[in-house]
Amino acid sequence: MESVLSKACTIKIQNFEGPFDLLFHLIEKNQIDIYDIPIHEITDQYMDYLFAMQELDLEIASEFLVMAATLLHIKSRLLLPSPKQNKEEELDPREELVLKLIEYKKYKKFTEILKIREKDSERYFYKGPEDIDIKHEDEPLELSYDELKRVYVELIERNERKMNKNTGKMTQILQHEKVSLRSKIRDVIRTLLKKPIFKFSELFSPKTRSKLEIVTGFLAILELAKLKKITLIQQKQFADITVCKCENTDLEDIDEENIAAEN
Amino acid sequence: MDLKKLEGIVEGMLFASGDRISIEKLSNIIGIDKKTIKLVLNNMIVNYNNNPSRGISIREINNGYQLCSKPEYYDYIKQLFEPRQRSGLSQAALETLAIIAYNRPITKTRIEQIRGVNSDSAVARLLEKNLIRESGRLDAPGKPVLYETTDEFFRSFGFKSDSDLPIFELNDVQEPEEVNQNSGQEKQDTEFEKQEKV
Amino acid sequence: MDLKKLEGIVEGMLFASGDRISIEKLSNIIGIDKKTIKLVLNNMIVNYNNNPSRGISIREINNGYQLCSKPEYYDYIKQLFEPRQRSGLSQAALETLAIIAYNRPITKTRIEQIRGVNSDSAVARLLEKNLIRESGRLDAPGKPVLYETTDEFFRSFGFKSDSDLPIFELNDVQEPEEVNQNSGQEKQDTEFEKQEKV
Repeated sequence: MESVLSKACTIKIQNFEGPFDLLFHLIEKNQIDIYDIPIHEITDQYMDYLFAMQELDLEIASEFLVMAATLLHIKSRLLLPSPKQNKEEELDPREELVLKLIEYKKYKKFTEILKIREKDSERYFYKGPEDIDIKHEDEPLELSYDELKRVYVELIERNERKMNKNTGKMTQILQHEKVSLRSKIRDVIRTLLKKPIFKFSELFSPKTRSKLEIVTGFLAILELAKLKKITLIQQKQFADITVCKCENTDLEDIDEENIAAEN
Repeated sequence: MDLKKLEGIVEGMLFASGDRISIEKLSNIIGIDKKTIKLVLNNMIVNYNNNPSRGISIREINNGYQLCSKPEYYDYIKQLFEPRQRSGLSQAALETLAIIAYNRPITKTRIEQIRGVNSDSAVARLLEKNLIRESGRLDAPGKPVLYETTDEFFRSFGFKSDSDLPIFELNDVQEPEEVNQNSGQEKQDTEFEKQEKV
Repeated sequence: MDLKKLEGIVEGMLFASGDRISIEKLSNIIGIDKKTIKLVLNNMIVNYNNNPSRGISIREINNGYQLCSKPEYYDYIKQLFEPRQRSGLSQAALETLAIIAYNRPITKTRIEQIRGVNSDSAVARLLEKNLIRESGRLDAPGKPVLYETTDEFFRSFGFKSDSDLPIFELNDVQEPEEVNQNSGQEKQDTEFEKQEKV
């Protein structure tokens, strides 16, 4: 193939929307009856286009290659003699392709109409909404006292039903488990009095403490940090937290204050 | 130029612009002297105003002209801009409101404990509807916001004055069972204690 | 209600809205049955179009109505604006739009089957231009998004309604043989079935 010709072809290839578009072009150019496509010639021409693209190092979209394979497959099926005896019942291997092309042609026609209509519509101007100061009057919401009360009673009842017969025991267990923030603050201060710097995990280890105690312990150091009694250092996310006593701060008075409050 | 067509051009330009157009600009674009443009516009203003089948009129603004809808038809026009029909409160919002009414002031965390589900959007909706408001912060770690009901809340029951307001007390609500009542009460006390102490 | 006043109200509403208003909305707000509204609008459309002193006209868009400037006066009106940007829809985008207009709601996969190429960027461009929108998801594995055309589509291409779209049927293309036609129908059915099932 001559390079001049291949260039001419390639320029066109870039304008094709896809393999159907290209096939369509070939069909129209050769004035072929769409229902009786000479697959042999069309396939050859289609392949020529692809080769031309390849020669110019253009990237060939995979869809074009899939179509090439389809065409070659149809071509080979038409060449091979059919094993079936009744040729009447046999489907034409081109049929699926033809149907797709016909459907594509329909939209292609409509696309041309859209182009024209779009141009016509350019002559119409619209405007935005008028800038009117509309006062929105809030409709008063009507609530019913009985309705509100009913909702609340249902909610309370629903919560009660969730508790089983062992509610009493459970409450005891829970109370037993109850951890006060104050007692944890006291734990932290006691430790600091002995050791001005310690690691959070030394005092609140998952091995010795319950989850609730660890969480409360964490709240305790946050609270003390907020009161500027301690400094917290964490090197990176999820690393152990180092708790340091702030200088010039009296831990004793907190302790007393807290204990006094509790008693 | 035909005066009728001139009116049409002016109307089309004023419409498309959606804004005020100065006489100069109209005159320049159409290629007709300002005096004629002014005459045409004054004629249009009279015609628009006298014709009930016209829903728009022309206003003279600072030596320019602008189209606007006729104020006579405001009652119809405003309905175009009204937001969709106000919807009532969702079940979630109603539940949350009930909890706040019976437990005010209360934190969102406590509301969520009672409802058993996240109540962010319900609280946001009630705030937006002005049925609840923030009433300060609990003196506890994180200083959580406390919520209480508003005057609007009471008004929405149709009560006119404060003295008409119903009393929301816990005793209003019958507890279903003796046992549960105890544990419920206990539970509440410890919760209350914790809130106060922490 | 006086028909003249009715025309005025409709014009005022259409002007203030600046957008398409459906017949339902006009009927609800004005409190007049849809049939009368439609008669009034058709009458207005004829009057506007026949009167050179009117610079605006009414377009039917997707079973609603919208005011627009008369295209006859385009040459004057365009001078109010900076040169208009061409819509810049590529062939790919137009093809995709054509397919969606005839098959909405439709999935991207189906569009790509028809076009034979990937249509991601075409769909994205149409969404950006507000010519199509997502209209839900197909009840099928992967819950693929469905697309449909918008009012802006009708406006931009001047279609009054669905029935205004030109009709292209498979039979538009001359069928040479009886056999092909039958199998064609069959094929279409299975294709449709596939879409529904997948």
